[in-house]
Amino acid sequence: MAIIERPAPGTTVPALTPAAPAITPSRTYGALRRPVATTGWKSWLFTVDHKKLGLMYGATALFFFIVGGLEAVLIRLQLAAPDGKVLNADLYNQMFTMHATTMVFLFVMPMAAGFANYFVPLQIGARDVAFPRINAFGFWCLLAGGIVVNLAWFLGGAADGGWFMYAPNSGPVFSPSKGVDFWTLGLQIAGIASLTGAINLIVTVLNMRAPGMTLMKMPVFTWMITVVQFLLLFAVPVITVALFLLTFQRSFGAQFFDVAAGADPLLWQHLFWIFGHPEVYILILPSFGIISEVLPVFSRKPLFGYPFVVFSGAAIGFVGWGVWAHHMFASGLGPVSVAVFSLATMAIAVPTGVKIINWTLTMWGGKLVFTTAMKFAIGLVVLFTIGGLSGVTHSVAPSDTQQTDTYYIVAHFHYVLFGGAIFGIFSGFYYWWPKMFGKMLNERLGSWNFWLMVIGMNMTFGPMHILGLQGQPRRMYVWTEARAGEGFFNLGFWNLIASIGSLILTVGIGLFLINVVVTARSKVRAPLDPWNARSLEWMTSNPPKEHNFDSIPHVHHLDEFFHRKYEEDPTTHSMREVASAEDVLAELERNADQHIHMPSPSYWPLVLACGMPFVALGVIYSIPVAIAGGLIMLYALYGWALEPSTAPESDFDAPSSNGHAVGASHG
Amino acid sequence: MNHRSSNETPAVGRLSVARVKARRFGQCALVATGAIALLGSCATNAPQDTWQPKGPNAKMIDDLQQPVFAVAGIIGIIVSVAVAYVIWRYKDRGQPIPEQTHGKPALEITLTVIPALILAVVGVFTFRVIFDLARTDDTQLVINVTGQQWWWEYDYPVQNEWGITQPIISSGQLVMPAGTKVLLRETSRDVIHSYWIPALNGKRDAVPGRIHTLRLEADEPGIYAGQCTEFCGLSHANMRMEAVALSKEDFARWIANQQAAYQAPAEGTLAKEGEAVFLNQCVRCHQVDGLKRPDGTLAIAAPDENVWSGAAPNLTKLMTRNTFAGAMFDLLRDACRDDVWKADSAEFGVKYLAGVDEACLNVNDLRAWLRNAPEVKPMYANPALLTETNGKYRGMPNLGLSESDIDKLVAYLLTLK
Amino acid sequence: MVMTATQAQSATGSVAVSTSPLGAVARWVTLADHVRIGMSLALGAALWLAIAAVVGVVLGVERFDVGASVVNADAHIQLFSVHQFALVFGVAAPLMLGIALWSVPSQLHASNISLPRLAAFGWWAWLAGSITVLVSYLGNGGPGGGSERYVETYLLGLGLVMLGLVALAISLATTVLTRRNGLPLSAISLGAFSAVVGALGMVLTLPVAIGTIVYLWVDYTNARVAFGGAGLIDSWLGWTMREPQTLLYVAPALGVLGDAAVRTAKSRQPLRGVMLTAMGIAATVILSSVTQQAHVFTVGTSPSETLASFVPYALFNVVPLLAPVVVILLSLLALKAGTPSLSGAFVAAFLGVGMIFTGLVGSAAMHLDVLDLVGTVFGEAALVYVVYGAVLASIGAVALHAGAVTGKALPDLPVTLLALLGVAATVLASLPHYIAGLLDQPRAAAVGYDDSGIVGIANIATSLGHALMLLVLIAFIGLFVSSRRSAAIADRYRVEASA
Amino acid sequence: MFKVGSKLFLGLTGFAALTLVAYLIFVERLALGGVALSVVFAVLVGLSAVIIMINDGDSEVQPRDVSLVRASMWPLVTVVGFVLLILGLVVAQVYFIFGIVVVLAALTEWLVQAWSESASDDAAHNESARRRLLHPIEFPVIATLGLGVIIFAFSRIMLAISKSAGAVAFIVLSSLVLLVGAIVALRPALKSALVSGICVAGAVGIVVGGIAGQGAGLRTELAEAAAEGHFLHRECGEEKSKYFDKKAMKTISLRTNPVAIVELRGGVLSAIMTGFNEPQKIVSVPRGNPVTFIFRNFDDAERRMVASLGTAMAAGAETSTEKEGHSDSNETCTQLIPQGAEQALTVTYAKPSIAQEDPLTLTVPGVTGQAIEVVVP
Repeated sequence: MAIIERPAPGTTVPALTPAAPAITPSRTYGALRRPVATTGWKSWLFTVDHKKLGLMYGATALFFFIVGGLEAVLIRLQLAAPDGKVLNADLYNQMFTMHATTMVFLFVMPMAAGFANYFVPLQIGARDVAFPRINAFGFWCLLAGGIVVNLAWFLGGAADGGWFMYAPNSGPVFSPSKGVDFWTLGLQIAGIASLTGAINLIVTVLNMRAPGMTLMKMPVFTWMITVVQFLLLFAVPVITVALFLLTFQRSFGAQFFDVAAGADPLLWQHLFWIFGHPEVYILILPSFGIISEVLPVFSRKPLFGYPFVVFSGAAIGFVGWGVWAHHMFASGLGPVSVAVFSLATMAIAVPTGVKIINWTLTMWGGKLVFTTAMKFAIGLVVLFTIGGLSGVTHSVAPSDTQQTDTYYIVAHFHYVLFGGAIFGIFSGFYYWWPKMFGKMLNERLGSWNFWLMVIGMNMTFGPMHILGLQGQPRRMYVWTEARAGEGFFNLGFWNLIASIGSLILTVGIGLFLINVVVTARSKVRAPLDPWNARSLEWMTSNPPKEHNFDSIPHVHHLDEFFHRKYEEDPTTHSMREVASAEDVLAELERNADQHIHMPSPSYWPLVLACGMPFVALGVIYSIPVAIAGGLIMLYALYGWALEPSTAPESDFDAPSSNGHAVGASHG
Repeated sequence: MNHRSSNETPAVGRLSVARVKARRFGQCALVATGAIALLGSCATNAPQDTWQPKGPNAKMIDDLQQPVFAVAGIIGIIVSVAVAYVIWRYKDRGQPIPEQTHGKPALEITLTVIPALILAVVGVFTFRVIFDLARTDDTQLVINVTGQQWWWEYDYPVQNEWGITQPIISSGQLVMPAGTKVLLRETSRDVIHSYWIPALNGKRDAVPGRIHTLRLEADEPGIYAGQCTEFCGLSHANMRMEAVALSKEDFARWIANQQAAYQAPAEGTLAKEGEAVFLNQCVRCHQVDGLKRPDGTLAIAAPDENVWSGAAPNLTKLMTRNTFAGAMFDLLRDACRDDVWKADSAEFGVKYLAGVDEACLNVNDLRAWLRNAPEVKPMYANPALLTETNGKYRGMPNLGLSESDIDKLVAYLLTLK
Repeated sequence: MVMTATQAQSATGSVAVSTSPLGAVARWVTLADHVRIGMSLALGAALWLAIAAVVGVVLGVERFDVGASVVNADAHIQLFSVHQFALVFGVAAPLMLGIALWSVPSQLHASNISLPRLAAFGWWAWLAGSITVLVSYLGNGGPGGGSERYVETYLLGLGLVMLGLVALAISLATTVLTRRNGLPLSAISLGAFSAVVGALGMVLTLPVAIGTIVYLWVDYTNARVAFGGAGLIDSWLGWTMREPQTLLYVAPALGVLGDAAVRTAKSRQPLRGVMLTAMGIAATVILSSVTQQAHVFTVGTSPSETLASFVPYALFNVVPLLAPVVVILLSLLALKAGTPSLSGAFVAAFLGVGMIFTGLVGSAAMHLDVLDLVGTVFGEAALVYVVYGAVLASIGAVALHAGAVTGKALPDLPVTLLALLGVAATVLASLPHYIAGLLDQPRAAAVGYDDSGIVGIANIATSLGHALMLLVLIAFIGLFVSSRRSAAIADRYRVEASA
Repeated sequence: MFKVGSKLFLGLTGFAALTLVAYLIFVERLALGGVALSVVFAVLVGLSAVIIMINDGDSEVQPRDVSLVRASMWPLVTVVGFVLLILGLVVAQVYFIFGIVVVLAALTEWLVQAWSESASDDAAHNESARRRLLHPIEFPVIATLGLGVIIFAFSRIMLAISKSAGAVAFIVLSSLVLLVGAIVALRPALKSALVSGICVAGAVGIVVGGIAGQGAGLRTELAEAAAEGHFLHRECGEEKSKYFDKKAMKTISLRTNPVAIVELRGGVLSAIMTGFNEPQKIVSVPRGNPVTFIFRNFDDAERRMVASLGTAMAAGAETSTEKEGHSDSNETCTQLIPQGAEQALTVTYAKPSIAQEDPLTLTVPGVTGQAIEVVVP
């Protein structure tokens, strides 16, 4: 990694007086000198700072959350009444495809990546991730991938084969619009983001923990993120291969899924679900991590059974690989496969159950403070339990052949992903907002936000259990009165309730956005330790300085920060406060490190990522464009590889006369 | 719960009162945990209800899923209550910061083992049902089922024991004898579809290039609704099917009628003119077995030249079916339809075998379909957009028939029974 | 601006200073300094001059006797064509550009030319192009060739030659315009000035020719539907190889004479501005030769008709004469004003410009309708006068600048003698054809005329002239090489050059 | 304001204008000459403006003496590119494309070199700037070219030598690579010149071998198979090629879920189908659908299965026969397979059985009286 030395703020370092030759570096390298802006758009565009990248991940994800949410609302409006006329068949198919794609690949995954990026280095006491430029590259890939996938809306229609994109329906004959091409290529690009991010975070966690922080003293959030990164590391290549094959089938006449040429369409399903099922845990585990941080803080108790939670997370990670075919119980795998995967699926319910038990027991005997973050965390525990239990009913394969591809499944995974993943993410928003922005989200609005979301979510997805059990299949652009059943409480009624619920949910999420705006305009600064928190990320300023910690703390406890603030009375075993958060921080600042090495910004991640959409568009429309994009990428790749590992002073014009501006911007 | 369902072998039988209650409880308990407290109004007799088995295969599934749902519901309630209790009990009322306990391994192991044991029990029963449902060695009747966008084709291979001496081909409605172990050999001509008659069995995907089997058996004569459940493109929502169970005698009658020779309409009738229109327009794709051209040669449809899947529904005995266009529309008008659907099992066979006559014909939908098929059912039939399929349709194109042609065609189609 | 040792070394023009043969090759293929480029061009031109002279000899012999033929009669048209190409694009243009590039920096006190790599590109392009053209002739190409593929090769090779010349001319013009070290344009040496005039003329006219070549090539690759084929190449591109366009190529010769006169007379150049203006006007007028028309003066039936015929004739044939006339007269004036001590350089330059003048006069005469010379061998003679005159002037230029450029001066007497011999060769190679032209011997043909009497003798005389020119060339190269080996350092020229 | 040079150029411009006017009046309008003179006039106007603007070049500050131009091979390479262009225009397009690539590459290198050399006054620094800009292009391009040549040459070697020799060559070569790698790894102090020398020698060896291989041509069986068209999997008549791999099953996935498994056992042909408890003599297959039969030969002779596609097939589209079958005949077949082997055959029947004059059958040549009837409803 390119590392330049920058003076720490507060320390007096003599002004940089390089005995430089009479060179004007900006002339030397022209546009190729390294970027150094610390403010303005350039400081974001070329940054390699994990916190800035984390925020950019978050902002991007939030944008796509809104996009995906609007798609969902359109779907519900179409299905509110029989023979809906809001969307036509084609548009509806695009809508549900893109809703799932957006929510999975462009909201939950990047949002988790955002949290991970921001908080994993902080939680392990590191100053940045292991590969800052790769980190930046990952973000730009995600953005490029998201743009490519959604570009199809404007260029002849989005992908319309469902997010599972089963072959051969996704082939060129059955999906003749370009939407699927944009989808496959966009997701391949976004997949690069996941893969690079995974490698980066794994190396960061394994190598860059603060002294004293053994693996079993690592915060659970970091643990869960680590498990997720391993899942990503193995899952993403699988889907990438599948997408690659599909791209070749569509754009270059390959026959991987062409039955007449001897192919088996089930190959796609296996590839997709070998990725797809671990993907479920990729989506949910970060939220498990978040509430495993939130629940102890607001229960004023450590996480109950920390090793159990950690190992159950790891166990989920392992067993998650052996259950993919439970998505294919109806595909005709043969009884032996079905039986094996049925059992494996039941097995994975056990570690999941362990987590719920531990969260409940964490709260048991605690001193519960019902902040919005805590409300969302408790909401997750309950709602995810429902989703998990309906999941167990699916593990019974014969039963699954009745309920799969009905609304019962839709209800199940929305309880898991909305009630689980999204509630965890919202819990994270409210919990970490003061850390990220130095301002607290409004708790009053937060409460409204929570309750509207809980009500809306249950109204939307609760009735879907009934719809599914009563035999309404999913992915239908219309449902017909003829099969809705009799009586007042027929499927029409429940469809209407679900649609109304989706609107309530929309209002709830809208309140969050309003809350963000209100908070941003408020002038009130958050206190240093608003929640009486327990882990390392709170042992720095709000928001953290560019170099995170003035001095790297030595870790002795799982909840290091808490134990620096509180001591146990040896006789009564009660906790008493011995230091305030400000005291702890001041202590760190007193021992500030003299020389802090921070990575230099770089153009190459952005340039490299920018080449990819051109390759994608080129594959779709014209190969020369792809070649041009490839050349851009090749150039960026080598430019990156050949970029001096240590940015020499001559590489950029000093940002200010005394060279202090870089380090002092956050001071 | 477990013990009760495990004692019952999956067999044909009427629902006992106790089992009805158990099922209601399981279903509603789950819904209750979904925060919807409308306990009494869950079941509304939807035609595709997955909880109302009408045959032994579906019943096997049902017997398995009821206890599972019940257990799941109970656990859900326990967790919810526990959380509610914790919220109420340990709310911050100014109590001191509690002791920083890190867990009780014994408790946790116990709480891990209990669900594991429950699941192990469930697993044993699941195993048995999986293998029972996969049996193919006790088949009494084989029917080939082929899915395509967006309708199902049924063909009955030659099986002399059922009087099938020449292949029968049909679509829209699967006609089968009640109380008989029927095995579907499913495949597909284009994309993956999924065959699902909830009252008779779970679903099974129809995958191109593969032959998948699905056991069906209906206890009683009747019509059982189903729907394609694997997303199969534009008109997936409109790809429905109906399984018609007839008594064995009625089924034999049906077989005989299906194999009966083609009866050309009488000269000079409107239907005869309709036959000419059919020969002119429809026979390019739709086969009517025995139909002859004016020159005396057999009219052989060549859908492979016009339709991507290479097949269009065979219309030989169209009016013996109650539906058309992939079961999207009924051939019977509403009153007549209800008459058939709601007939009790004893009368059902007679009513069904009566077929469709002019009085009962759902003329509006049929005419709309003939007028412009892609308008009433979304299909890939826009000639400008067919480059990927070498100009071949997926679905039926707009034929641009005149109203008088449609009159003639309807008259002709009414003779196909 | 302090030069470090590294920089000084890199100024010598090679990455690694190596004495191995491989190093020499590496230095040569990566050349980027004016001395090497100029000398390469001059040597290349010398090779082409040898070819031209040999062809001239063959043609003279061939035309001695209409009936007999020493070479295949089918190749005649090719031979005439290759002779013309060799004289113009093989010799005149690259020779003058090369000599100018070689000498101009020293006249401007600049260390190198501008855009040296462009000049290097020009040299390589000219070399590759002229070889391509030669190959095309060998493969029955050329403007009248029978092999379509080689005709295309000829066109494209010619285009590459012109591209190279344009590149060289751009480099030369830019050097003079931007590297004057504070000298105003009016104060630079006449050599430099004439070089920029000629270079600008080429920059402005040759692209037109390149465009025409593209046009013709398209015609050729499309079954000749656009212009109708082979015979027309000459009529579309011929102007680039005839007077007065050739005066643009040889314009630097005029400056050589001016500079040589000043140095010989050890005086200031009188009426310098007049000379500059005359060169400029002449060049500007010549630029219009892209009209591709021979402007023949015909006395019309009415005065206005006569005037309409005369004005373009005068513009394109008479006005260009201004330049050599003014230069010659003012050079003589300078001699008169100063204290001359005749040098070889002056003699060669003076005689060379005289020959050019003779050629131009011949060209002007040819376009008088009354003389009825268009289409006769008269035109060939005019071209030989101009080109050989340029060769003589180049000898003068080398003699004049050798001291400043290489530090080794050429001995005066041999140069003078060679100049005189050169004049003899030139006159012998061309004057007989003036006469034969007046006697109606047709141009570019070895048949169709009466070879009895003076015409036959005239033709064989031209053979002698070309042969003699070949000798002069060899002798001068020998002289130049031997002078480089001598130890004498031309201090005198150094001092004067920097004065 | 106006110095001599400016005056001169202004005068020239004026004269050019006059010439143009005179030409237009006296010679002809709208001719090429008029256009040319207009261009001359315009260019002179531009040049005059430049001369006036730069104050006749008589400025106080001299332009920096950039005579320190380093040697460059790019002008020559550019010209080579142009020659290739000419060659391409005259001879073959491939040279033209290559020429364009060479010209563009050379111009790029040239431009960047020129830019970098004037970037600063420190030559070393300039060189590093150039490297930073161009190495990202040069390295991959050169590496790709180099690897491409090596791979191509190696493939020529492998195609030329016999199968067993190919294996030996592969083993020897990989052992050598391993050996050299091991030596380098064990002796890190090895001179880099030596290592690169070994690599270059190896590369040159492969290239030379490749050239030799190209000269030698394909090895016998490949040449035979190519001549017999076996790369197209054509074999339905009586021909028996020893160059064919008879045990190939095309793909694994074909084994799963065939419509029927056709067995030849003891001279009896029977179809085994899921759902039917007894072997069948009639197979019902859907129309217009690619269906797969698997043929298993338990006979001790080499056998093949032939599927007759019916008369209506002959007029049908060729897409309806399996790709490896003869599209111009109305039957398709498996390869001849030995005892115990099995082969898949994928067939599409476009027309129903009733459209056929003769029954659609699956038969085995040489086994009389045995046929499976295929019914297409």
